[in-house]
Amino acid sequence: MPEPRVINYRAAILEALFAEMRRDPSVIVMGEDVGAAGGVFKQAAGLFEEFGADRVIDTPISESGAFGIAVGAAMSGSRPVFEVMFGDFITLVMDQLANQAAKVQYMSAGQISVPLVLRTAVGIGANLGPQHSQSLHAWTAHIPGLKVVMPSTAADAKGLMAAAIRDDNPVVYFEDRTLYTLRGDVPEGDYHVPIGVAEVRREGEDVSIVATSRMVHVALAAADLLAADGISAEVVDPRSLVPLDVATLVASVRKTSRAVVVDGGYRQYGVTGEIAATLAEEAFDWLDAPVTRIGAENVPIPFSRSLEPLVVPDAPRLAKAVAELVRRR
Amino acid sequence: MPEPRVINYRAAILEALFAEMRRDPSVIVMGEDVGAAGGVFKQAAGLFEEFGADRVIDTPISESGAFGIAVGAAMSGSRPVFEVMFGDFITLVMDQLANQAAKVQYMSAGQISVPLVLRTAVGIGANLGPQHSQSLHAWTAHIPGLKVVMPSTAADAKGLMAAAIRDDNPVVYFEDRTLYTLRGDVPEGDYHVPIGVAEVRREGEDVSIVATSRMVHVALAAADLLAADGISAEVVDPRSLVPLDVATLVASVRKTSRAVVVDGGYRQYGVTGEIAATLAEEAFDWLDAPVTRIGAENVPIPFSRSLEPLVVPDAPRLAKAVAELVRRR
Amino acid sequence: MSDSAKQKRKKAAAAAPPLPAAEQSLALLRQMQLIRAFEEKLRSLFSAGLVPGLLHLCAGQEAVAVGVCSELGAADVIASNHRGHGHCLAKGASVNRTMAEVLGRRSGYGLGRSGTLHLFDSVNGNLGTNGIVGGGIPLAAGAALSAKRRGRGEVAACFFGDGALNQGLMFEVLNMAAIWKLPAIFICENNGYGEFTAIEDVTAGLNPVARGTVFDIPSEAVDGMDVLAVREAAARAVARGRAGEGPSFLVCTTYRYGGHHVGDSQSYKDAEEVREWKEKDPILKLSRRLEAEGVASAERIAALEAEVQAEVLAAVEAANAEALPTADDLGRFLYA
Amino acid sequence: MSDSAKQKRKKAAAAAPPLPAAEQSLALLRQMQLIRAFEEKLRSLFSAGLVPGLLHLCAGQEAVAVGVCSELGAADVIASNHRGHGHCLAKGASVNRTMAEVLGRRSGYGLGRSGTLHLFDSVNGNLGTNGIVGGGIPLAAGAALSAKRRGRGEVAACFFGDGALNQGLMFEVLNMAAIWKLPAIFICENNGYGEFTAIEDVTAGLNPVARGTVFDIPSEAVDGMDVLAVREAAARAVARGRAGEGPSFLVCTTYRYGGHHVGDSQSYKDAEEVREWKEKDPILKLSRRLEAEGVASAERIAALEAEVQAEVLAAVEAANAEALPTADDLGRFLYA
Ligand SMILES: Cc1ncc(C[n+]2csc(CCOP(=O)(O)OP(=O)(O)O)c2C)c(N)n1
Ligand SMILES: Cc1ncc(C[n+]2csc(CCOP(=O)(O)OP(=O)(O)O)c2C)c(N)n1
Ligand SMILES: [Mg+2]
Ligand SMILES: [Mg+2]
Repeated sequence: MPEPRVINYRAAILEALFAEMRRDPSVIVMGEDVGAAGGVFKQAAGLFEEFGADRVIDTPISESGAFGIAVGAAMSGSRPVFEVMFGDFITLVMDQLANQAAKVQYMSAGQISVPLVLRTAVGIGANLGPQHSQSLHAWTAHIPGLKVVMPSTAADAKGLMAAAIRDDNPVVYFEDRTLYTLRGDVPEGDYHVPIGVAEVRREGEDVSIVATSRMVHVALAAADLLAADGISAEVVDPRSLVPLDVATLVASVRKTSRAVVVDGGYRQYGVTGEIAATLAEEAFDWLDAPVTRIGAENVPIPFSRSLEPLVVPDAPRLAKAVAELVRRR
Repeated sequence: MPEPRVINYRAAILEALFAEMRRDPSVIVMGEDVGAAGGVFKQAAGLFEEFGADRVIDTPISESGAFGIAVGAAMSGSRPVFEVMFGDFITLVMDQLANQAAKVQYMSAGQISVPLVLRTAVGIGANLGPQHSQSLHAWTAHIPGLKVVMPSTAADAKGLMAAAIRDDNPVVYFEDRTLYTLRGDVPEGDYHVPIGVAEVRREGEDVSIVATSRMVHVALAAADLLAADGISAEVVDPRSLVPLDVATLVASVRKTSRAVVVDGGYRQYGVTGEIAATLAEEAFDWLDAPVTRIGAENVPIPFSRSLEPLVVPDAPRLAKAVAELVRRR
Repeated sequence: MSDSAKQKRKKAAAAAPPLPAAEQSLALLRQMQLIRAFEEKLRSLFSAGLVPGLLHLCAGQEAVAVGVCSELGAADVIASNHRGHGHCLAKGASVNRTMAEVLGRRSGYGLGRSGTLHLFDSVNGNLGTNGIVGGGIPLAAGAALSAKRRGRGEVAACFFGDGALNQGLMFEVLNMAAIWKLPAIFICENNGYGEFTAIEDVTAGLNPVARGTVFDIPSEAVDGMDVLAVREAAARAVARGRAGEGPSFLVCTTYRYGGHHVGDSQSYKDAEEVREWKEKDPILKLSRRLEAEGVASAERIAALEAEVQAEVLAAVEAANAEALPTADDLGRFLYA
Repeated sequence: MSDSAKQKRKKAAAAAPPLPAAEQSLALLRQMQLIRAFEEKLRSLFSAGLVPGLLHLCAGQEAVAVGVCSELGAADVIASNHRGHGHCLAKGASVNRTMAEVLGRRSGYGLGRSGTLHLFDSVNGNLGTNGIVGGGIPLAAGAALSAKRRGRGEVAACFFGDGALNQGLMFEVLNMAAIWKLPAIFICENNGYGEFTAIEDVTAGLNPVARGTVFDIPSEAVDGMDVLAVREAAARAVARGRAGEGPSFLVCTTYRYGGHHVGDSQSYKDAEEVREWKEKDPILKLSRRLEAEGVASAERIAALEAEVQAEVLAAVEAANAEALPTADDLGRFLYA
């Protein structure tokens, strides 16, 4: 494996994009303001300068048509990385994603693949309000034929983007804006993280915290607090929702006998349900307490500075919930 | 309560529509071919003749715009019942549904309500293939601010439609085409079923089968098979997914100590996850076996006569799965 | 359909284009005959309960598919819609594999799992029929984007009905095709109805052609009942695409003789209207010209007809001899 | 912006419309001054870190909101977009409650939970600013449908940017408004840019007005820097709507002086372009005419300006005195 070195999450994504675009001329980037502007969060900075308007394509504000074109391009020899500016706006591309992209490989019985990446930025914390803060990854995870990844670290941001681009299936890549400046060891050069492999971020004995994307960091901080309290928490990051690495998750829970699942999407009918139900089923005979779940509160995300921080768990609240579970009789 | 009498599920829905449109002139119906044609499944038959083009509005094939207009109409004094012809096509209205309709009441802090019904027909079994068979109710159940109902009987079809129309919130009403000809006792006159109240369809002692919509009938048939085998199954129909009547479901499982959740949507990250996780958590100390889940297979629904029947459980397969659970050591 | 709408639709007819060389002319005729025979056979199989699902037939509209595809090469791409057997066959699909798929047999293009609404044929550059009205439009534009990047002069065409003229998706894609000068050809098959609704009841603006010109896309009204007129218009569009001049938009006036799907009794049409359109039948029209201009005798034409009938029958027999997909096939090809 | 695009945009200016009566003229001026003052105050509060989230200001565009809303009554409805403070205030919103909402205070229109992107004001018929480009367009059309059914001659207007011209949603809604003859007024505020992208880079067709005429909707180009020109065009559109003659489409050429949001440095514009547009400032233009035609002295105008400044300051003070929403508010009003 190439040498690690410290860069941030956003730069890590970009590193993968540059590398894959250099490697494979069929890779193109499409999205609003991804061209000369370099993306509204600078998440596409420099691509236009190196690869030009032919491969880094500014689209009109026509999400469904533009993404549909990306799907058609993927069906005909291109490998588009299509950006939906805010995760909330994937509502606009769901037909092209769920009814076309996800099903073509199956419906054509393998004649036609759809090698594309749909990247979209989510993230609670910038006071952007109900239509610019929610994360609808649960919708995409529900649709057979898609893969869904949620990198939590800079290294994974790079490795999963590279893997997503090389994958011959449509991959939905949820990146968290609040992690853009998170720094971490990222291997240089060709580096990819296999899709469908979870990672134990911290080993522990008393309880497993299964946490996605940014919630991994909340969980790690909570584990620190819990350690001070004499509770040893294991933190497991699924990294991809589809395929889900059930074996790693279940092994952790069978070891600790307790589990909390924490995710940044709405709790109701969200991904915590699937994961908790799976753990409760597969680890039934090992569990000493019910699998509990924490997601975003079931309300539109308020823009308000006083309320937004209450919507998803922070480390103290998560630690408290975990501690209660561990002490449950 | 008014006198029951036997009519079918489709007629029951229509009875509610006629009654509510007569009662309240602000109720309008919109959709493709719902006018003179009476709906492609005759699910709107006669409305146009009685209420005219002013209240029964044929839309162009412009789902997102037309549904958006329905949302605007609901915000300004009308009560639209909007039809999306196939449940698969709700992909096209998700922005208007999830980002607008669901959030207006909250965002406006109660100034503006969105009293509308989105009705859509789903149903596996007519060999209509991957884009005309899936049921995406899990997506709608994930969004705070929506209510979601899934009537399984003719009486509920009427009562929940009436309740949905009178409700001041956006209600998504999933009707199953394969139940249209199902007959049952339906109270005449003004009849409504409260949204958010589950119904125990059959009492039993050994296991609870929580089943939605058409799966209720599969579960009842499975319960018959199981009874012959000496297993007493309780069948609980949530009737609405949001709000979910957790108390009734949990009470059943605490009584039987075993549960199977069965639903017609894709299993992965679908509604069975939420329900099973909730039961496993709330009935943890009562459970003698893991809560198991059955949904549609995680593939695009094949049109083929040989495969379509394998996609969702039938009574024998469900009975087998339940029996295995009951006999689990 | 209203009288004024009828008038408008009649005007679409223009001066007759010259016949191409004999071999080519006969090929056009045979292709239309084949599509007609293929679908008429399906109609009777459907009535006998032998076709799963719903069946949307294009009888009356064959000239559009054949006229356009006769100008496309193997490396060019099409995307189709729910009424797509004609498009698939005209683009070169195997009669046997298409029939097998519609009948749900394992030897079909989709392993017998997909059916009429999802006929994909990558070898012949077909991105599929589609169950979503308008769904194929961006797919073709995307293929045009790939083609443009390859720079070999390939084009991509898509077929859609007048109903898709009201999908926002269509407008979005036309706009992008125009600004990016994609080698895409947008072909609206205006048969006057979307399901049971007449186009003028749901479509504003006198002339659908304007939906292309608003984006400065060269757009024209075409007599969709005349394979030669379609072919000429397609040739212009293909030439523009190959030359890097961008997209074209063709509105072909045509008619479906049958209901929206087999089983639709068409109570929303009057019988007279159907009869009138049948007089303009594209197969009849070309046959008459071939005879009149001495290119083919009535016997030659009848022989062609017999040939395609036999081909279709053989396809049905071959399909019937094949297995249905089995439980093992349920999960195959979900992922690449 | 390219030179030819600049030329095109300059031509929009037409002969000056007559001044309305003094009181009315001053009201128009004051309303524009108020919006400008409201937003300039917000700009400085934002720089001081006192405004949560993102802030999209309309400085330069005030004439459109004010010109249109001056022709609307209390029972008429609007729907707005992300750049909507002007629309809200022009439609009669309370300065205090609007300010409070943008600053996230409990006394705001949305309990301080919604912010600038979601300003609803049912009393004044405002269906909200909107975070989704194009999102408000069908909402207004829906309100027009309700209005049509009520039959009291009410109309509904929506404001959207040139960026929304490429949303399929817009086309779908225009088509339906036309076929249903809805009393809807579609107002495109064409300020030349969508975020950092110039309109001509993403928008095919020379003239956005054609996007209305393609549906046979009476459509016109309007000088959006002249409140009187906007007012006249709006009056015609409102009259059509009230008379049951259906929708109108107005493309108002205008300009935002600032970046897409506060903090955007506008590197994609040249300074000269901004300077040129500022010379056409709608507030300055009306002020000059009022002076030139002897309707108001420079002192009177300065006094009005002082008045609105005071009103805005008072609103900020009032907002600052209010509480933020509390945990108890998190779940309120989720359902009716
Ligand atoms: C998005 C979507 N909406 C509705 C339907 C149902 N539907 C199938 S075909 C059709 C009519 C299409 O009319 P047109 O485009 O004119 O094609 P034609 O059937 O006339 O060939 C409709 C409404 C669909 N398949 N997809
Ligand atoms: C559906 C959607 N896509 C993208 C965005 C991000 N976005 C916000 S404003 C904007 C530009 C809008 O441009 P325009 O309509 O011209 O309005 P202006 O900002 O110029 O007033 C974009 C792309 C969004 N909010 N919604
Ligand atoms: Mg048609
Ligand atoms: Mg703009």
